[in-house]
Amino acid sequence: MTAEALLAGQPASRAAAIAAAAALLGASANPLIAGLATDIDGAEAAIGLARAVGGVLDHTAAAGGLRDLDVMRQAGWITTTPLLVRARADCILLVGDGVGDFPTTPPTLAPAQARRVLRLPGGAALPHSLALLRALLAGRKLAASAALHEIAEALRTAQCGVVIWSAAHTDGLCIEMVCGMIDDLNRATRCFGLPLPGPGNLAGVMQAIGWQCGFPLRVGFARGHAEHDPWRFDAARMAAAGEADVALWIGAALPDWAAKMSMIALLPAGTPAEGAEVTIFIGRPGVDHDAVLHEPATGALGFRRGQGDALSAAAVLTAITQALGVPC
Amino acid sequence: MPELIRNGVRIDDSFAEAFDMRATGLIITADTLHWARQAALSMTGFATSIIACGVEAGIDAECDTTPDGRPGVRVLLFAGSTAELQKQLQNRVGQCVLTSAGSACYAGLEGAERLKLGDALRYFADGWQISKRVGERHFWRLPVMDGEFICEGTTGLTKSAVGGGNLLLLGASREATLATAEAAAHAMARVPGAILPFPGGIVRSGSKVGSKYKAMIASTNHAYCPTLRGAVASALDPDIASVLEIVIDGLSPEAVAEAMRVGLATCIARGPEQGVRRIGAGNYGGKLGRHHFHLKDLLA
Amino acid sequence: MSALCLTLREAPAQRLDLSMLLPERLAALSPAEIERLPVQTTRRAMRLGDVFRLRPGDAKEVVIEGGSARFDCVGACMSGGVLRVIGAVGQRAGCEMLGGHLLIEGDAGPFAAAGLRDGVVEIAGDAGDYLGGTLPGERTGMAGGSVRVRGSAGARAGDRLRRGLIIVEGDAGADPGSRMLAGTLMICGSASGLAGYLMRRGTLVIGQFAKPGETFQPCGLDPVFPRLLRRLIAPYSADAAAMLDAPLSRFMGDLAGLGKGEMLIAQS
Amino acid sequence: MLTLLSGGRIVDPANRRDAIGDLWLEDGLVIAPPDRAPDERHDVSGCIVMAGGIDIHSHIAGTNVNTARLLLPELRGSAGFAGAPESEAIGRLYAAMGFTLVVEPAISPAVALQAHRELAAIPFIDKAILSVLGNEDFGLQLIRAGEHTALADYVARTLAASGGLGLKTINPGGAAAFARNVRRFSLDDEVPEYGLTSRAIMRSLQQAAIRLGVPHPLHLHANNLGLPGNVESALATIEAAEGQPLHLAHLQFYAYGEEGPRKFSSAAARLAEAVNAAPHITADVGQVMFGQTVTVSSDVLRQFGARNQASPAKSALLETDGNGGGIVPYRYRKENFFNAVQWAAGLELFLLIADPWRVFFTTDHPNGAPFTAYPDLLALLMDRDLRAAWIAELPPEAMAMSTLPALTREYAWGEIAIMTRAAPARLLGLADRGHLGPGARADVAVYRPEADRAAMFRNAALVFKDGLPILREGRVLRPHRGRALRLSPGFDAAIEPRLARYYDATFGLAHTAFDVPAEAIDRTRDPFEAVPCRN
Repeated sequence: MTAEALLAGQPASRAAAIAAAAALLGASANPLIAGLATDIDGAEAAIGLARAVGGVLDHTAAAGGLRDLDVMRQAGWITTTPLLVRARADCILLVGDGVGDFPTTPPTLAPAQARRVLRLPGGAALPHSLALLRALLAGRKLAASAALHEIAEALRTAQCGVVIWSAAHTDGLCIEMVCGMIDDLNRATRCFGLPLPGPGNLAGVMQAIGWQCGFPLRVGFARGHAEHDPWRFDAARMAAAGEADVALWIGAALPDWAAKMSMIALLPAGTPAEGAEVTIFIGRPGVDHDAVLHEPATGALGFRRGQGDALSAAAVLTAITQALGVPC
Repeated sequence: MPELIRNGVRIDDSFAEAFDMRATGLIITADTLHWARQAALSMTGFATSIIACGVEAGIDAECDTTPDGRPGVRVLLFAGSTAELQKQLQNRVGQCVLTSAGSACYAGLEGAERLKLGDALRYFADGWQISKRVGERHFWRLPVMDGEFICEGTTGLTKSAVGGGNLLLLGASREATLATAEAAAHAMARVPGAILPFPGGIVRSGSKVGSKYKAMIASTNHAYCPTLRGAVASALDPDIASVLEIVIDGLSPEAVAEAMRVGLATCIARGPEQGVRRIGAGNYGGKLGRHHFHLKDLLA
Repeated sequence: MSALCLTLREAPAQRLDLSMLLPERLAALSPAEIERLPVQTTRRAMRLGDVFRLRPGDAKEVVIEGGSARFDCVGACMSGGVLRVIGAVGQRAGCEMLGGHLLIEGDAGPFAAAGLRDGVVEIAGDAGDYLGGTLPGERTGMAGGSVRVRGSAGARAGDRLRRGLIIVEGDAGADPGSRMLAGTLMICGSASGLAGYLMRRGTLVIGQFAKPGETFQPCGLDPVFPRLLRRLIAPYSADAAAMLDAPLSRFMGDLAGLGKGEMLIAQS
Repeated sequence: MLTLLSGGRIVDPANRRDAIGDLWLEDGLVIAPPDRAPDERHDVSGCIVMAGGIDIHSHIAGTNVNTARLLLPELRGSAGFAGAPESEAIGRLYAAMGFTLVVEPAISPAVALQAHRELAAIPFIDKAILSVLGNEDFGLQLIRAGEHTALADYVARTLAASGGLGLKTINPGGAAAFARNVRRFSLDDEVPEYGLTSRAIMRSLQQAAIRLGVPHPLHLHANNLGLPGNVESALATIEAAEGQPLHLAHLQFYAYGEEGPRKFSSAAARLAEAVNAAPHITADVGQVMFGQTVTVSSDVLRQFGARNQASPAKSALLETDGNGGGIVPYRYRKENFFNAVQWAAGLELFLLIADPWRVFFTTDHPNGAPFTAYPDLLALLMDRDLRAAWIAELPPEAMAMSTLPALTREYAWGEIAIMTRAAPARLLGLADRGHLGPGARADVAVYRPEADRAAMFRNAALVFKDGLPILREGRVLRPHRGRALRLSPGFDAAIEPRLARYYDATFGLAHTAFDVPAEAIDRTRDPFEAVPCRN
């Protein structure tokens, strides 16, 4: 039987590991609670723990999420959900890399409607292609490839055009260009953006931090209230700069900066955890236990029944918070 | 009246009666001084008297330094009201400077109170105008057919300007009077902050207030007309054959006084034989204008 | 009376929030009160007196002797007086400043002069990303005042610049002048990436730049504007003024959007 | 535990009580005076004692509200942004004002799970959602086919699955029409492809709610919100209800005429007259107050049009099957003519709708103002001199477009208690709330009267939830977690396989993908409290 927890690499009881984690966090000057690849319960418990220990919250995929968010909150956007895309989109433009997984074919539209799927490949030319495409749609007389003209015409004539991108693979300026183009198109027709969510339940965690803290990621509580600072609370940057002394990590594997500080790792059972001072093995949300997660297929939170009743991140985080003597 | 005599020239114990005016200034630059002057001459043309021109304007000076480093001149404009000054400024810059090859137009007067310059003209660019602000200064760039017309957003307005300073030059001959007036006007034009709005700086049709015709608010100054000397109560001495006037507008009373001082000195220096016999000044008995420039105070 | 002076005792063990070190703010406090000001950003309490030795003086000028890349928000929201740092600073130096003069005699971190409203920011060393740029979540970047960087700038210098003047005497990182709304950004050295991407209005002057994107089109240049600009910016930077003496190419863009911005590239 | 609140003035219009007396609480309920000594005694003499307040229309949860939080970090500062507070602050600030139940009125069933998670994170108070239908393809297909029984089953199934306390429709058909590139949509305009008018959709949903015995009448966000001259829409909508129960949301936003030089005027007097004459109609006001806020609405057509007035100038619009949403920050300014007319129109509705049982106290938080403006608004309703002082600061040309300056009515304590307690409880079908008779839920607000009525309402002297004191003058006495109220309407299970086929064919999903099981909200206790339907 595998260990339920490790202390300095040696099998230990879960209770001992939780006590050790609480001791590390309680003594920390600037604890990080990062990775955050967890379900909504886990996210809420992590926020509670961060409040209790004055910690910093960051998600492993936050950079991409913030790229999308920055476009929304600095420029505004018009988006849609995967549901509308599957039900009604008659023209889909896939932008850049990381969008290949989006199901563009099933279910099929009504026979009267055809669905065109077009692509703008990623790479160095993408920003320029997007700019040219938007310029063409705005009626500028610029030299452009036949492919770009075809895309422009398809979007212009679509009843329900959708442009899909993955922020994890796309520059923020490109996303803003796409959203500006969508805004332009909506003067005369209908077109929407579909940002694909990042891994590790990023969208769900972002939502939970929103309602719990009033801010998106990244957030810190060291001064007694929530502060939002995407640069200062970037876990990898903090690790490189030696600003954090303890990290509680929730994810599939330890981050490459794990050696920079004392690590408390909440990992799926059997994951190598070399270098972590405290390791607690937990179940996979929605697989090994019930979980509420952001569902990429619906664009909304959904409830997933797990196959068993494995230990959840939320249970561990709540236990650590309780061990700290702070009411949760 | 007891006469003062300097270098043989009789100086009336009289005064020029002048009025408060609103004034503004511009710096016009171009690729060459010729083209800067061309724009300035156009915009200050037909600007002799506010009676019918709306504004009195003239070139104050050539500029040693200009905002864009090109040759330029400074133009001053005077009017009776801020609204009229704004209207004339906008029309004249719009029609005469904007249109002039290679021109640019900048504020030519400091001051907290401002008149619109580029702020009023920018719409000519039909949406293509470019606003450019650096430090405290703000410019508009208007695409035109030879490039860009650059125009500062605003220029200063002064409410302490003075209009209507004057000298009456009374000479023994038409030729000597004109030559002296030219010399005086030339010297006076160099005084900073003062302009002479009439043609060549000189006016021959001095006027009095009122007329026998109801519609006329001013009419010929018959007491100074040599061809009426027998028919009216003439102000002319027997040795006077011709009279010319120099009218001065200045940004301040001091500028007007300085111009008059320079004019007087020029005329006196020429003496009665080469120049004029007598120098007077026009006034309305002191009832209309609050600035009185007494000739005797302006003698060196 | 000499300037109020703060001398760094030793390199700080955590990032510090120095946003309270403003001339107008310190003038109202006694030396003891100044030393008690909290500066910590972690759970470890830290007061100004723990970090700096204070030499009282006229707080119209505040001098910080010794710098650190962990000094955050130096001169943030400052509205007057002089603040001089002899050394480096961290993020957000002079951000949202309203007036006064901030001198950094060292390097600055990201977001220096971000959201600047007015006043003067001078950085003797290099600046980080988003110089004069946009703070997270904000709609606009710098909206007035002037910034001069003697060294180089990081990525996205002048992002969403709305008004004011930024001069980088060295090189700029990726994508300078991105999303510019107006204002003037001058880079005496080289630039890379998507310069001027999504620019709406404003003037972006670059010393060396290979070629703008296709949505910037050569549009011709009237020689008068560079001559005017040269004289206007000469008091801020001789290097930037000299750049305008060179022949310039002018492009308008970003034609993907409004397209009323201009990029002037010095021909080498 | 037996608790006595002694010596307060008990204002309990539902039980026709307004007198100084004692109030006894035990096991979370109000009880008749017992023969026992209390375990805990609170001397509330000199205070006003009322049932806990109920807000029937306040956007406190859900993806749109959360987007507002994410959109506007710069407005938060250290005090937070009242337009989009975090969940904890919502519960605490509402409770501090003596409110103990708040209804989030616009949750699309597809995102109900998140809304309930957010509700669960709001402490102290009870909550509920209204489920939004009327723009989604499946429902429109049923209405087009005239399948009224199936529609009722669909509505019931949706209410049950999404945990709704009532049925809401938002610009019925408007979002579906906008999705098909229609830019203006009124009561008798047709949704392309469906051939359905907004009127037909509204009537069908209204009938479905009646058929199911949903206590709360259909909660309608009507067409043409915010547009000059839209009073005609509102009057026509009142007519369209044909004498059957209908609730009009944020009526102020429909009280606009086109009089005057700026073609914008208050038509609130006309609208109030129509409401007075239509006993089947209830309305909440959606009062505008001045200051920074953010508009959060699932009327995506209207929000698309409002984008150009955004301040700060940014917005987020989401389009989906159904209503979607639009988040547009906005600042109402005293010096702005239009905003001043809006402010006046709302107060006119409050003062001219005669029956406090049919007019409800809302700002449509945060659309007209954050709920934190309630104390100021209550003070305005109770004090004509205070209104006059505000009017004096507003543009006279705006006040000339309204009857407000001539109105002298002042709300009495009893009327306040009806409007904010008794009436909402009755409207929502909650027999144990909104009053202080024996058997009522022991949610109690105690206010200490002071000259500054706004200050009095902002921080109640003492607030009890489920019989326990939770806040004193805004300070938390003990943590408390409320529940979400939901209906459990019965329906014919035949709708299930039909929905399953539809979801599979249209979205490639199980139709249960959006259901909200209790264990998805809380695994330690039942997060819901069931409210019975009327039949």
